[in-house]
Amino acid sequence: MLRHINQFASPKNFYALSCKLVHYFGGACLLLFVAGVFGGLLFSPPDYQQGESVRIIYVHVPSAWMSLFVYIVMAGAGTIGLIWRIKIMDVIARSSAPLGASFTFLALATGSLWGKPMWGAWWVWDARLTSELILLFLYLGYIALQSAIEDPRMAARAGAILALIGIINIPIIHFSVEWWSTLHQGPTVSKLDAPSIHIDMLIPLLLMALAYMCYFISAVLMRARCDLLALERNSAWVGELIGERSR
Amino acid sequence: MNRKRRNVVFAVCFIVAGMTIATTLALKAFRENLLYFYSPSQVQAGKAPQSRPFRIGGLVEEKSVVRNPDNLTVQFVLTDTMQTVTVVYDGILPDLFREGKGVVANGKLRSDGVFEAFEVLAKHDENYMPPEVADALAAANKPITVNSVVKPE
Amino acid sequence: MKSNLLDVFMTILKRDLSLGLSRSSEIANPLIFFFIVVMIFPFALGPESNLLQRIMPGVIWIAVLLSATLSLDMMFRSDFEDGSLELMLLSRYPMTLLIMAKITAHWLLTGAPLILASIFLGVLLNLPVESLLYLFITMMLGTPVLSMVGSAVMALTVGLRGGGVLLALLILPLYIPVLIFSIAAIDNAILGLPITGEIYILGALLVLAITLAPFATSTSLRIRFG
Amino acid sequence: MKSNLLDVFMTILKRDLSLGLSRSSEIANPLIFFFIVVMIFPFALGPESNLLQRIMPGVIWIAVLLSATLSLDMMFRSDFEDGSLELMLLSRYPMTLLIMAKITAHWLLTGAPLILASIFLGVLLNLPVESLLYLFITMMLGTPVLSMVGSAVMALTVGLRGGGVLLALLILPLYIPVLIFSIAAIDNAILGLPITGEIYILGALLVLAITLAPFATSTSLRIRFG
Amino acid sequence: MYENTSAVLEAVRLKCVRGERLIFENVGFQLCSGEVLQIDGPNGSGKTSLLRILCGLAVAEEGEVNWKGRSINDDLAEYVREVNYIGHNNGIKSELTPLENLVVARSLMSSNREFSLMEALAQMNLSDIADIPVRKLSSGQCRRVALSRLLISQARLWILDEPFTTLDDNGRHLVQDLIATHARKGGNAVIVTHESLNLPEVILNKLTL
Amino acid sequence: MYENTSAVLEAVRLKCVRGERLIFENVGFQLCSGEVLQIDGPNGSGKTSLLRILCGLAVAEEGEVNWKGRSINDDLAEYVREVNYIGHNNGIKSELTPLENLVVARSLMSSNREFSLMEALAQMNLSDIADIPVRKLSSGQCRRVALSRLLISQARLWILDEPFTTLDDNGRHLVQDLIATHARKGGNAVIVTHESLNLPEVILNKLTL
Amino acid sequence: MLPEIQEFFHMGGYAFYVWSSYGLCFIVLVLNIIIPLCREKVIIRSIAIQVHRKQQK
Ligand code: HEM
Ligand SMILES: Nc1ncnc2c1ncn2[C@@H]1O[C@H](COP(=O)(O)OP(=O)(O)OP(=O)(O)O)[C@@H](O)[C@H]1O
Ligand SMILES: Nc1ncnc2c1ncn2[C@@H]1O[C@H](COP(=O)(O)OP(=O)(O)OP(=O)(O)O)[C@@H](O)[C@H]1O
Ligand SMILES: [Mg+2]
Ligand SMILES: [Mg+2]
Repeated sequence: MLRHINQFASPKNFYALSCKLVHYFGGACLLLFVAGVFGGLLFSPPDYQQGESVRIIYVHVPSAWMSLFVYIVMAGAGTIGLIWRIKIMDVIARSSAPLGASFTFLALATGSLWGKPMWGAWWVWDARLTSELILLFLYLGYIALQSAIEDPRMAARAGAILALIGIINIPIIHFSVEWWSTLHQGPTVSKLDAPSIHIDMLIPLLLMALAYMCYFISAVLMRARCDLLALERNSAWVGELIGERSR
Repeated sequence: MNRKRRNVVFAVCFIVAGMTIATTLALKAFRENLLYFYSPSQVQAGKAPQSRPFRIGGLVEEKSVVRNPDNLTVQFVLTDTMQTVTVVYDGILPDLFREGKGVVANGKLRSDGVFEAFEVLAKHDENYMPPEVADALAAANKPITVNSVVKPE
Repeated sequence: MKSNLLDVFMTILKRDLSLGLSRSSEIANPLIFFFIVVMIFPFALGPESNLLQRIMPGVIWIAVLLSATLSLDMMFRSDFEDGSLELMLLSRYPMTLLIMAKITAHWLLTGAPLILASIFLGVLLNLPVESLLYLFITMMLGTPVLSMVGSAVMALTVGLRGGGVLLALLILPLYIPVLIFSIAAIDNAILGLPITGEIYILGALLVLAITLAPFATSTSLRIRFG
Repeated sequence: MKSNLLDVFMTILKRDLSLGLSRSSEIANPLIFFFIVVMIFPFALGPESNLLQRIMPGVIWIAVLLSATLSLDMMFRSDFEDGSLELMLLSRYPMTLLIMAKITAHWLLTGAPLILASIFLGVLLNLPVESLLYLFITMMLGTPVLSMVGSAVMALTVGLRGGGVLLALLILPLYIPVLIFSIAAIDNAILGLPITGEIYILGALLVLAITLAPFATSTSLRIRFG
Repeated sequence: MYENTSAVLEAVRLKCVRGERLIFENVGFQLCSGEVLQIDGPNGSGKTSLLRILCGLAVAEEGEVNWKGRSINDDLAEYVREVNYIGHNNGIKSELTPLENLVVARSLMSSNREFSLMEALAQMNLSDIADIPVRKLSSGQCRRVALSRLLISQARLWILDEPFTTLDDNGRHLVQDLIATHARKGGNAVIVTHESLNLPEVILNKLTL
Repeated sequence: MYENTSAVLEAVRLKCVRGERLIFENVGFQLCSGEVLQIDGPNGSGKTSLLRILCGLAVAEEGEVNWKGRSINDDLAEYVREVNYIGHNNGIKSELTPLENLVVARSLMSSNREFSLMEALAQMNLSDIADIPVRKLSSGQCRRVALSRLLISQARLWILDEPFTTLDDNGRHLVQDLIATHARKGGNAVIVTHESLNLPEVILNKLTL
Repeated sequence: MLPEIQEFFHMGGYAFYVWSSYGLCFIVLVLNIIIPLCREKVIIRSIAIQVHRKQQK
C-alpha cells in the first residue's frame, strides 16, 4: 500500500500530474474569479447597515479562511512528510508557506481597510486581530527557517516541527470571537445553523471562496514544481525532460 | 521491545495528562472574564478601573444621542439592557454608529460617573442583508436576531 | 533504574550549572543586558515620572523577554559545536530526560536571576507593591515557559548561521501570549480587578510547555542531526 | 599602489556583501527582529494611542539599537572562528583598510535596511512628518556610528563565550549618547525648537568614530591574538 | 560467547546521498565478534557519512544496518548503548577539566568499573593536566581526552573517525593497543584512518570507499 | 640570490610561557635559503605556540626571531608579506565556494601569477567541486582548499601546522611535492608534523621539542 | 450611462477602501503567480546549461 502511494508520489509522476492539474485548476480559478468579482461588485446588493463597503467581504473572508486552511495544509503535509518520508509532501508544505503568508497579509490588510470605515479604527488589539498577526509571524518564521537550513530534507522536517508547534494558534484564531469579547464580529457563514447572510451575498462569497481555493491549488503546484526541479536537478528524469525541451 | 513499549506508554500518558490539565485550566480561565471591554453593568458594579483608560461596550440607547450644534461633541447613553452609562465624545463617529446598535468606546471614567471617550468604535453584528430585506423584516416586526454585543451577566 | 535516571538528571544539571557558573559572564550578561534595556527607557523617553510608572511593568517584562531570548543561545550552541550533543543523543538515557535537566539548569541560571533583578528594579523605580507582587507571580509562571519554548525552538535553529536572530524571530511570536497575559494580570491587579483568569491561562501555558517541550526539543535535535 | 589599495578594499567589501547576501537571513533577521520589538510594545502597553504616539520614536530608536547590536556578531565572529582573521592580520595590506571595508559592508547590510524599515514603521504608526524626517536624519548620522563603535568593541569580545551578550553590555553604554541626542533632536523638532546643536553633536560623534574606529579595531584584534 | 561465524554488525547495500549528490551506494560488510574494520578512501568519498549512518546519527537513503541480526532502527535506544562513537569533534567541554569531562561522559554511557577515571587519564598520559580546563590544552591533548572515553566504556562497538589526528607517536601506539585489546576480548571496532594499523592477533578487514 | 651560508630565518633562545606554565625555553635554529625545518615533539610540547611566534601572531617571552638578519618586530608589516601561514584552522569561509575563497585569499597576499586560480584548484584535485560552498565539503576537501593557497602565493617562508591532517595519501604526496619544489627554488618552510617527510634533494632540518 | 459608471466607481463613498482592497488582492495574487513562473524559467535554464555541459563531456 505504502509502496503504491510512494510510487504514485514519485517526483516524476507528480511533476507530470501537476502540469495537468495546474491547467485545470488555473482555468477553473479564472472562471470563478470572474464570476465572483462580477457577482460581488455588480450584482450583489449593498448591505442594510454597511452600504457598499460590504463588498470588501468578498475578498476579506476568503483570504482569512485561506490563511487558516493553508496553515493546516502546511502542517498536515509537513507531518505526513515527517512520518512517512514522502518527498512530495515536504515540497508541498514548503511551497504553501509563502502563499499562506500572502493570504494572511491580505486578510490583515483588507480587514484593516474594512475596519477603518466600519469600526472607526485601522487596528485594535483584540484577540482575533492579534492572533491573526501572530499567524503571519509564524509563517514568516517558517519561511526564514526553511531558507536557513541548507539540506532540504532536514529543512522540511524542522519546518514540520515548527508548524506543529504553531498549530495551537489556529483554534485560537477561529474561536477567539466566541471566547473573548472582541471587536471583530462573530461567525456569519460558518455558523452551524442557517448562515445569517442573505443568499444574494452568500453566492458571490462562496464563488470567491472556491476561486481562492482553486487559486491556491494551482499556485502551490506551480511552486512545488519549481522546488522539485531544483531538488532533483541531477536525477535522470529531469535531465531527460529538460533535454527534450531544449531540443 | 518491552522496554521500548513501556517508554512509549509512559510518554503517551504523560502527554495526555499534561494536555488534560492544560485544557482544564484554560476552560476555567474562559469562565472568568478576560475582557476586551467592560459592560455597563460591570461599570456600575464598580468593576471597572477608575483612574486609567479602559474600553466599554454596549448598545446605544434609542433616542439618547445629543449632538452639540457648535462643535463635534456628542453625548449618548450606552446600555446592556440592564444598566446604563452616559458617554461623551469629541470627534467624528464611525459610519456604523446608529441608535440601537453596538459600540465600543475607549476612554476614562470621570468622577461624576460619566464616561469620557477619546475613541468610539462601532461594533457591528454578523447579519448581512440588502436594505429591502431589512425593511421588509422591520415591517413584519421581526427582530433582527440577537446582537452579539449584549451578553448580560 | 529509577535512581539511575535521577542520577543522570542530577549529573547533567550539575554539569550545566557548573558550566554556567564557570563562565560567569553567561549569567551576568543577560542580567546586565536586562538592566541596560530597562534603564535606556528613561533616557529615551525623558524623566516624566507618570509616563514611566505607567509603562514600566510592561518594559520590565519586555526586557526579561529579550534577555531570556538572548541567553537561550547558551543552552545548546556550545554543546552542538563541540560534539557533546551527539554524545547525548548516543547516550543510554532517553534524550527527553537530559533535556529536562538542561532546561532546569537554564532556568536556574537565567530565569531565576531575572526575576530577582526585576523585583529589585521595580523597587528602585518605586513601583506600587501590587505591581511588584504580580510581577513576581507572573514571572514565576512565565519565565519557565520561556525556557521551555525556547529550548524547543533553539533545538531547531542550533548551528544555523545567523541563528541568534532567527531564533528571536521564531520565538517572540510564541512568547507574546505569555507577555500579554502577564501584563494584563499586572494591570488588573493594580486596579484591584480579579486576575484569576489570566493566572489560569499562564498556568495552562506552563503545563502545556512542560508536557510538550522536552519531546519537541528531542525530536528537533534528532532532525538537526539526521 | 593607490589603485591596489582600492582594489583590496573593494574585494573585501564585495566578499562581505556577497557573504551577507548569500545567507540572506543575516539581513532579513535583524529587520524582522526590529519589527517584532517595535510591535511588541503596543501588546505590552495597551492600545492608548496618545501614549504610543508619544513613545514610538524612542521605541523605534531603541529597537534599531538592539537589532544593530545583535547583528554585529556577524562582523567578525565567523572570520575569527574559521581563521580568516589571522589571514587578514598576516596579509600584505594594512589591517585598518580591511576593517574599513568590513565596516562599510556591515552598514550597508544592516544600517541601511534598518533606516528604511524605521521610516516604513513610522508611516504605519502614523507618526507626524517631522518625526519621520528627523528620525531619518538622525539615523543617517547615528547608525554608521553604531557600526563603527560596534566593530571596535566586537573586536575585543570576538571569540569569548557568551560574546553576544557581553558585547551588548559593552556597547550599549557607548550607544547611549547617540540615542539621547537623536531622540532629543526628534522631540525638539516636533516641538518646533531648534535642533542644530544635537545635529552638530551627532556629526561630531560620526567623525570621531570614523577617525578612531578602524585603529581601535585593528589594535584590539592584534591584542586578541597576541 | 557469540559464535564467531555469525556477523555481529552487518551493513547491507547502503546508499548515501548528501544534498543532491550521490556519495556512495551498494556498500556492505560484515563483522564477526572480535573483528576490526578499517575504512579508507580518498577525501570526500563518504567515510564520515558512513560512520554517522553506522551509529544511527544519520539515516541511509537506502539499505540497512543490522546489529546482532536486527535492524538498528528497530530499537535505536538499545543499539546506541553498545556504541561508542568518537568523531572529528571531540565532544568535550572546553570549560571543564579533563576529569570533569570524563565524569559527565561516564554518567551518559554504560561504563565499566574496571578503571577509575584517574587511572584512565593516567593511561592516556594526562594525569598532569587532569585539572586544567580543556581550553588551555593543545589539540593533541584534547584528542587524548576524547579518546580516554574508550577506556571507561563498556560499549561493544567502537566507531572512530580519524582517531590519530594530531596525536604523537606515543599516542598512536596507545590507541592501537587499546583497539587490539578490545578486539581480542571479542569487541568490534570500525575505524576510519589513512594510516596502516598494526593490531597483532586481530582480524583486520578493510573497506575502501 | 641569497648566499647559502647566511641564515635567512633565525630563532634565538626563544622562551614560551602559556598561562603560568613554561612550555619551552632556549629554543633556537637557523635556516638558510632553500632549507626546510621539520618540528616534532610530543603533544603539548609547544609546536603550535612556536609557529605562532615565528609568524608574528604571538610574542615570545624571551628571545627573538630574525628574518634576513633583522628582528621581525622591526618591521612586522614587511615581514608578514613574506610569510604564508596555514594553521590548524583552514581560514576559509564556509559560505563561499573554493574558487571565491581563493579570489579573496589572492587579493590579500602577494600572489604569483604563474597559476590561474582554476589551475591551482585543479592541481589539488578540486576542480569538480570548485563551485560548491565549502560548508558542503568533507574535512579533507576543506584542508585541500586551504593548502591550495600555497600554489598561488609568492611568499618565501611557508609555515604549516600539521598540514597533512585528514588528507588522503594522494594529498600527502601532492603537498610534499609542493614543499620540495618550493625549497628547491630557494624558499623556506617550517612544518609541524608527526610523519616523516620525503623531500628529495632538499636539506631537511629537524627540531624536536 | 456615465453617471451610473461614476456611481459604481464611487462605491457609495467607500471607493478608497473597496478599490484598494481589491487592488491589493489582485497585486498579491498575481505576484504569487509571476514569481514562480520566473523562477521556473531560471531553474530550467540553469539545468539546461548543466545538461549541455554534461553532454559535451
Ligand atoms: C485587521 C482586521 C481584521 C482581521 C485580522 C480579520 C480576520 C479575520 C479572520 C482570521 C477570519 C476567519 C475566521 C474563521 O474562519 O474562523 C475573519 C472572518 C470574517 N471577518 Fe474579519 N478580520 C478583520 C476585520 C474585519 C472587519 C472590519 C469585518 C467587517 C466589518 C470583518 C468581517 C469578517 C467576516 C464577515 C468574517 C466571516 C465570519 C465567518 O466565518 O462566518 N473582518 N476575519
Ligand atoms: N590558551 C592557553 N592558555 C594556557 N596554556 C595553553 C594555552 N594553549 C595551549 N596551552 C598549553 O601550551 C602547551 C603547548 O600547546 P601547543 O598547542 O603549542 O602544543 P602543540 O605542541 O602544538 O601540541 P599538539 O601536538 O597537541 O598540537 C600545552 O601544554 C598547552 O597545555
Ligand atoms: N552537509 C553536506 N551537504 C552536502 N554534501 C556534503 C555535506 N557534508 C559532506 N558532503 C559531501 O559528502 C561527501 C562525503 O563527505 P564525508 O565527510 O563523508 O567525506 P569523508 O570520506 O569523511 O572525507 P574526508 O576524508 O575528507 O574526511 C563529500 O564529497 C562532501 O562534499
Ligand atoms: Mg571525514
Ligand atoms: Mg598543535
